[in-house]
Amino acid sequence: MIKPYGDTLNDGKVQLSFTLPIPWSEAADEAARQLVVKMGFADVQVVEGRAVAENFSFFIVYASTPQTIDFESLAIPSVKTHKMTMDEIDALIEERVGRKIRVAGACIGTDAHTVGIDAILNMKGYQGDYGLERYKMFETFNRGSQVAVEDLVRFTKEKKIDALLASQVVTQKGSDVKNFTALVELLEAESLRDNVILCCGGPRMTSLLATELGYDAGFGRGTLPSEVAAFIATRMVHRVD
Amino acid sequence: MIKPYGDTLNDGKVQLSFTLPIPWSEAADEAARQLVVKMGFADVQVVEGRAVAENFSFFIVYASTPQTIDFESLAIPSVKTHKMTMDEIDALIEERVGRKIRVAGACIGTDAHTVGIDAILNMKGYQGDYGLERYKMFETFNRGSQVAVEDLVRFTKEKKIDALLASQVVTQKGSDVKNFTALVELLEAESLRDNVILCCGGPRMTSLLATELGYDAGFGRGTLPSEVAAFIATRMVHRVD
Amino acid sequence: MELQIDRKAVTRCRKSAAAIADPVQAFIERHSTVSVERSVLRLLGVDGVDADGAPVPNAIVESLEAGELARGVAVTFGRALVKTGLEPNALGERIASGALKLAEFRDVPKDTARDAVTGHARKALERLRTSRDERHELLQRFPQLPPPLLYMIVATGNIYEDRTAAVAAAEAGAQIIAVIRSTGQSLLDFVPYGPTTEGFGGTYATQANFAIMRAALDEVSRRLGRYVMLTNYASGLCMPEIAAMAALERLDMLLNDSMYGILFRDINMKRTFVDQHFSRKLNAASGIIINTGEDNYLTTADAVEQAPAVLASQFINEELAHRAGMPDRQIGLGDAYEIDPNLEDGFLLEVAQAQLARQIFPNSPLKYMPPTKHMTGDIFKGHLVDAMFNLTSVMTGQTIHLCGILTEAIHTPFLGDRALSLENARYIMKTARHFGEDIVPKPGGRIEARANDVLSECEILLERVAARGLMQAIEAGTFADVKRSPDGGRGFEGVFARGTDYWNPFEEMLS
Amino acid sequence: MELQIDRKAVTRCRKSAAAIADPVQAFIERHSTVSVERSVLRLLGVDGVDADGAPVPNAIVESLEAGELARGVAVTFGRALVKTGLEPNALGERIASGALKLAEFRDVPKDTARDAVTGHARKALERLRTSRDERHELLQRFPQLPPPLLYMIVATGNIYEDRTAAVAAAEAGAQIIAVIRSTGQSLLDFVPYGPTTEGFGGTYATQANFAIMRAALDEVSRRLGRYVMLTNYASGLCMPEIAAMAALERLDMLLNDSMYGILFRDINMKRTFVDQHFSRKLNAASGIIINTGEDNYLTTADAVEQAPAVLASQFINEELAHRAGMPDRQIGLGDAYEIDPNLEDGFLLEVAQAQLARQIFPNSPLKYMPPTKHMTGDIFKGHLVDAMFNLTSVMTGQTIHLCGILTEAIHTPFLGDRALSLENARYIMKTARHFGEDIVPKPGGRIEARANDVLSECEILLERVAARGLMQAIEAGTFADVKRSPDGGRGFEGVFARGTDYWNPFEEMLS
Ligand code: B12
Ligand code: B12
Ligand SMILES: Cc1ncc(COP(=O)(O)O)c(C=O)c1O
Ligand SMILES: Cc1ncc(COP(=O)(O)O)c(C=O)c1O
Repeated sequence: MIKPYGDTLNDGKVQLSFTLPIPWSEAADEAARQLVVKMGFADVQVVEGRAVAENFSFFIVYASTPQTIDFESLAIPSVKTHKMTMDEIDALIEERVGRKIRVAGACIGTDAHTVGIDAILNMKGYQGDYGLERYKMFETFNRGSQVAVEDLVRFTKEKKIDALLASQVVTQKGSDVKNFTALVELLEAESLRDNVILCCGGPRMTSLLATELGYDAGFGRGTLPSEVAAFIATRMVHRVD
Repeated sequence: MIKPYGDTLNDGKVQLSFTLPIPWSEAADEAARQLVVKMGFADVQVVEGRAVAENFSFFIVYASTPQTIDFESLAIPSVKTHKMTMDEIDALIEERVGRKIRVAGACIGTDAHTVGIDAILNMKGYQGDYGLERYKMFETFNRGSQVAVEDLVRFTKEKKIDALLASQVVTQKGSDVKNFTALVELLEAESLRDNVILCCGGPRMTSLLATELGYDAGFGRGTLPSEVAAFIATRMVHRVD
Repeated sequence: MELQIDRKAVTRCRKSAAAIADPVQAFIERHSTVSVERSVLRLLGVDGVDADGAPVPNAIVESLEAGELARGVAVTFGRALVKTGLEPNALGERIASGALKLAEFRDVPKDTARDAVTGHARKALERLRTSRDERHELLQRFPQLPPPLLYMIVATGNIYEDRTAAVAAAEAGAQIIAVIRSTGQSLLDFVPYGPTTEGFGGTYATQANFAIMRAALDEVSRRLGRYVMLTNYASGLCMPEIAAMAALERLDMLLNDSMYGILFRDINMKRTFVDQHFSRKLNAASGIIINTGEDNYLTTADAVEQAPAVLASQFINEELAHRAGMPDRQIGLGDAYEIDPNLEDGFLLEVAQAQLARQIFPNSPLKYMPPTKHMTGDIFKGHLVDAMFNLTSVMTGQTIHLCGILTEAIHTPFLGDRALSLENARYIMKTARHFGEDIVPKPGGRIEARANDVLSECEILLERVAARGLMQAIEAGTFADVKRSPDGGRGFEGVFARGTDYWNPFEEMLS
Repeated sequence: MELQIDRKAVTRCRKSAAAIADPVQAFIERHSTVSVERSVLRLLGVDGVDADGAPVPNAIVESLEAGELARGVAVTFGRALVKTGLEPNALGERIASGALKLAEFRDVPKDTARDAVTGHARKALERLRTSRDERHELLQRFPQLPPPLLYMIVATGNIYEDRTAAVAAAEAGAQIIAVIRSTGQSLLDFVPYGPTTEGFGGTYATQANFAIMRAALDEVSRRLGRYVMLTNYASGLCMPEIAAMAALERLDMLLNDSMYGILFRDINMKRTFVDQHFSRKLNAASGIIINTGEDNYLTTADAVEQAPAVLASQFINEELAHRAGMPDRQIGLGDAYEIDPNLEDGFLLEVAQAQLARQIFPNSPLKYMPPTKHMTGDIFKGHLVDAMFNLTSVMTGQTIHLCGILTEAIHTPFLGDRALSLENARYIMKTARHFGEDIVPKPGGRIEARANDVLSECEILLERVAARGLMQAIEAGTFADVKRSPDGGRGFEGVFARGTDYWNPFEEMLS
């Protein structure tokens, strides 16, 4: 069982900051303190409180949380367990799948942030790690931005896509979850879900969330193309076997 | 009832950061997320997670708190309600008390941080606001740093002090509360408590905490000398009446 | 701070920019667009939406036959004004509802129609000028703090929440408020109508929203004793219409670029060139400062490599703005602090680029954009990168300073984030207020060398573009690695050749 | 970066510093202190505590009669060595336990005693030199990153928690680890013994604690492939003893100032002058870099006003260190970034002051302290002030860089706070790595003018002190507004005049 660590094991120290919609006063500081006490923290110190506008005050607080987490027994799916190089991945596909894997990617819904999915797909890659286009054993289709879920599913069917990559960068008001869900549902409705390895990604994505949404894997901030490639290749080998 | 304000009334948005004593991994991010969920937050986003040492990871999180606080009905004692100038305060004392008020101040215990209490007492004052020594109607005794509680109480008795000011800047391991408590208890034991207006101060002090500790008033960060002077003068007038 | 730069190269760049502009300008003068015509109607006083929610100006322009459109909407509309005796707005509504058809009034003589329109056009220009004078007067009464002017964005999607956020930002020190538009509005071929409360990643630019925000900022300006400016976007398919609306509602600045829509929104280049020209004529008249979009080169590709393209675009934007009658003081050229924070000496490169622009365009108010691309969830690090941006800005005397926000990579800004951002800018700009004045870059040092490299690469780039022609150069992917064909992209169908009897009262009056 | 400063004024300042040092040095040579004598014993190998927990060196020195003390402890102790045939440590224990009395051995001839002591003293110096060579070799094998060397404090009060924190800080990029001492240790007239786990606002400086930390840092140095330095405080009543212990345990630096204890801890000035001299002789021999404490002038009074006093103190510290045989490369002169962040152009003043020191003391490793006084609970603002400090440091080529911590006003640093602090320093120092090299302060500009003002005020101050005498000047409150009398303050009773036959083997060997 672990707790946040300030300067001593298990002291539970956490830093918080927030704005309250009230003018600043000494009483506002106290309100901030009591609010953090209500959140369940102990030893609450409002170290900064000040007006940031006539009717808004900003606070910085240090406090101790009594909560703990059992890190050892957390079962967290990870898709990045073993590192593989481009050559290893190509070799694996060549040997075990025996043909190119067909991958399609797109930034779905109204989202136009293609830099992330491009980082995974484009030749150039990301942080010195080549993109899927560079691999001998992937045939990639980058569908670009603002792709409607319907169009992507149609494309998947037409081109007999093996692995489908959907990206969402805008997360405001849960738009990412909405679009990802729409994609899975449509794939299911078209009985295509089991035909594809389905991956999603974006700066707020986690493997756990992806699984919950019905995806095979999810990739978050800092993902390298080779991690995605390794996942697809390994899954594909499983399928073939 | 109010809640933290991110960009919409009552969205409850709070920023947190903390360190966990585990090496960084995707699973560590998830542990951080679950821990914040356990703290009672909703919509938890671990926006940053990284190794800061081999066995320690640092996290930045945004989340929504469901907690609210009833600001209107919070009864918070404030000692700074009405602003008065030096001349007004001197005039008030002259008229209503009719003699100089005798004030003693010290940084108690082993604490040697005198800048704060000096700011209140010294001629020069703080941020353009003159210190108590500059007032016609205060006679001040600055006892300096690392003053033992016993010495301060003895001095209070000897010099017939009207108002006693104790400062604590070091707060590590609750040393401030310990020293402040020792002072009140000794004053009570010596039956001097009711003879003095008893004030405490320091960067972490709040009026509420001071009241809980048995002080007449407590002054926190950014206190101006005139605020303390006004409080002492007003209290003294009450006593005399 | 003063760099020794190759002044002759600057002159040669300006020559190339003029050579680039010539054929574009010739094209512009022979064409108009549906959006230009809609702006003419809007300026005359036509507003409102029809039963389907389509704006009246759209309905009217769409009701014109192709042949008629080539003459411009003004005369045709003028005929109806004469015949019906209605005010433009009332007339517009009738046309939109189908109660009247423009074709009915063909027999009114052209000159009578022109006179009728000219009367209303004069009134419109009067309103523009009043609005400009009012701004001038307010700036006298409530002087702004000296530049860099702190520019802050609001982006809740709901104009009323935006108002709260904008007022709070002004109280916290912001001097310019930008209401970020709802995503995709630049691709709409009409301007939404009325106050709006549901935008996505931003709030629709509508005339009503402009008015709501302007009123709130006027109130806070009075209260704070300093004029708080308002800005929005005259970009996309409705560029000139938004310029018209902004002029009427006394916005102070507008995002307005001669090539942004082409490169970054796949809007047809002919449409864009014609639209930017008319919108800038309006901006010139209304005293609105334009902000160009060079920052986009830096956010979408490597910032170190793109520096010459940024400078080239600044030269082109300047030249095209001059041709629309804009004085330097209204040409806010764009730049951004987007070099990878982990690059050794990246700060020196940023200083070089910012100072270079300052010296080449000494009378233009430069618009300096904050780091965005390399911001991450690490708000503490992000705050520092913003600080170095703030330092560069005050050192090199930038004018319009978009405040960087520590949560850039996380969410559209919270109210508290804006306050921290403004605090950052104020602190750095005060503690280092005269630092730029107090230092000289070492002759031949890294900063000076970088500035001259960027300048000479820009010169080569502009020469190449001048030789090819701008449209052909864009087609060949010279800018931002993006290729666009002259007749491709959105909105091409709305471009038309002017007939010999084409008439646009505002163009005439503003020449 | 290079300021045009009045080089002749610098020469005159050094002359004044020499004139100031002369009478002080004469005094030093005629006196010794109990702490000096205890360090002699410690170096000879005496360690441990008696039944009451008092350190053996204290017990021995206290057992000497006044007359005997005037000769120095060495000969007396040597007599007992000869007679008992014991090793110094065993002998010390017997004396402390009362089993043996020094008075018993008066009949051993002086020369025999001296010879016995000299043998052990040679071994001690051998150990110092081995330790110095070992450092040298480790620095070759595991080279440090280039300066500014990132210096990080740990301060939990528990040496084992400190160790965790120190290792984590090293992994996060720290190059020097300072273990902050428990509050008040400087006023103890003995050095606590053994590993300690209960300090207050810091951890006791004990030889065992030094060893524990050194071992942990050696391990991490090997792992990271770069040598991580260790530092502590040779200040207060046990200055020379700590220098001895530090030398034995291969610390790399020590806080060690010629006047700090007098002004800021009310330690007797005579005691301090004598102690600092012997401690610095040891430091010189063991290759330890001293860090002086000029930052204290800035934290306790107005930083803008105190700049000349800081410079004056640097000159005095330099001169006195030279007289103890220290080469420039071991004299880490102090300075700090403590100007009010809300002062306009405060950054320019800081740059001026830091660069001035850099040019006046080109071969000394400057120690640059972060903002502390003006740090508040606003960690976001504090992080920015630290960034400007980091920038100043890398621009002006400071050597020992104490990393500022965003939670300075809140608590002794958390592990995560240190990581953010190091990240701040690394980011700024990389993005602006060669900025200082690439700029020239404008001749006669604000920065240069400030530097010359500080220099000329310092010159006046030093002249005044030289005229009066340093002790008299301190008595008159010339430094830090603090008045101290020559025979007042703590530890005066431990100062004594040397007899004609005074002998200190180390002094002799280190001359
Ligand atoms: C560049 C940028 C833009 C560019 C986009 C250009 C382009 N062609 O992509 C432009 C200027 C056009 C733009 C526009 C807008 N943007 Co924008 N933009 C950014 C910015 C600065 C950087 C994003 C980026 O490129 N990151 C770098 C890439 C490499 O990282 P990544 O996307 O996380 O991808 C990695 C992983 O997540 C993963 N990954 C991502 N997808 C996938 C998919 C799969 C299958 C896999 C396996 C992996 C994977 O792999 C990648 C490599 O590691 C961010 C702020 C920031 N610093 O993050 C704002 C940001 C994303 N934008 C934002 C907004 C609101 C907008 C606008 C709505 C603003 C407006 N009103 O105009 C518009 C919306 C346009 C639209 N319709 O989507 C917000 C989103 C807020 C939110 N959380 O919802 C942000 C966070 C800025 C902010 N604070 O307001 N933007
Ligand atoms: C200057 C300073 C010192 C100086 C003090 C010089 C002096 N003569 O005071 C020196 C260098 C000696 C010092 C030493 C130490 N310090 Co110190 N120091 C600071 C520092 C940088 C500034 C404090 C200050 O002067 N603030 C300015 C004054 C004006 O503010 P203030 O004290 O809050 O006072 C205002 C109000 O609180 C109020 N007030 C205060 N008292 C009273 C009393 C009354 C009656 C009233 C009405 C009002 C009032 O009015 C004042 C004006 O508004 C702080 C960090 C920081 N930035 O806060 C650390 C800090 C306080 N120090 C700290 C520590 C740990 C130490 C040492 C233990 C370190 C060590 N191991 O050596 C020693 C301890 C010495 C001791 N025995 O106390 C910690 C305390 C941690 C904690 N929360 O417990 C801090 C926070 C730094 C840190 N992050 O580690 N320190
Ligand atoms: C000139 C210009 N117009 C408009 C925008 C806004 O984007 P959109 O086209 O989505 O309105 C930008 C964004 O950077 C811009 O630079
Ligand atoms: C030279 C020197 N010694 C020691 C200290 C530490 O303080 P103390 O005297 O409490 O050990 C400092 C603190 O700044 C210092 O500068």
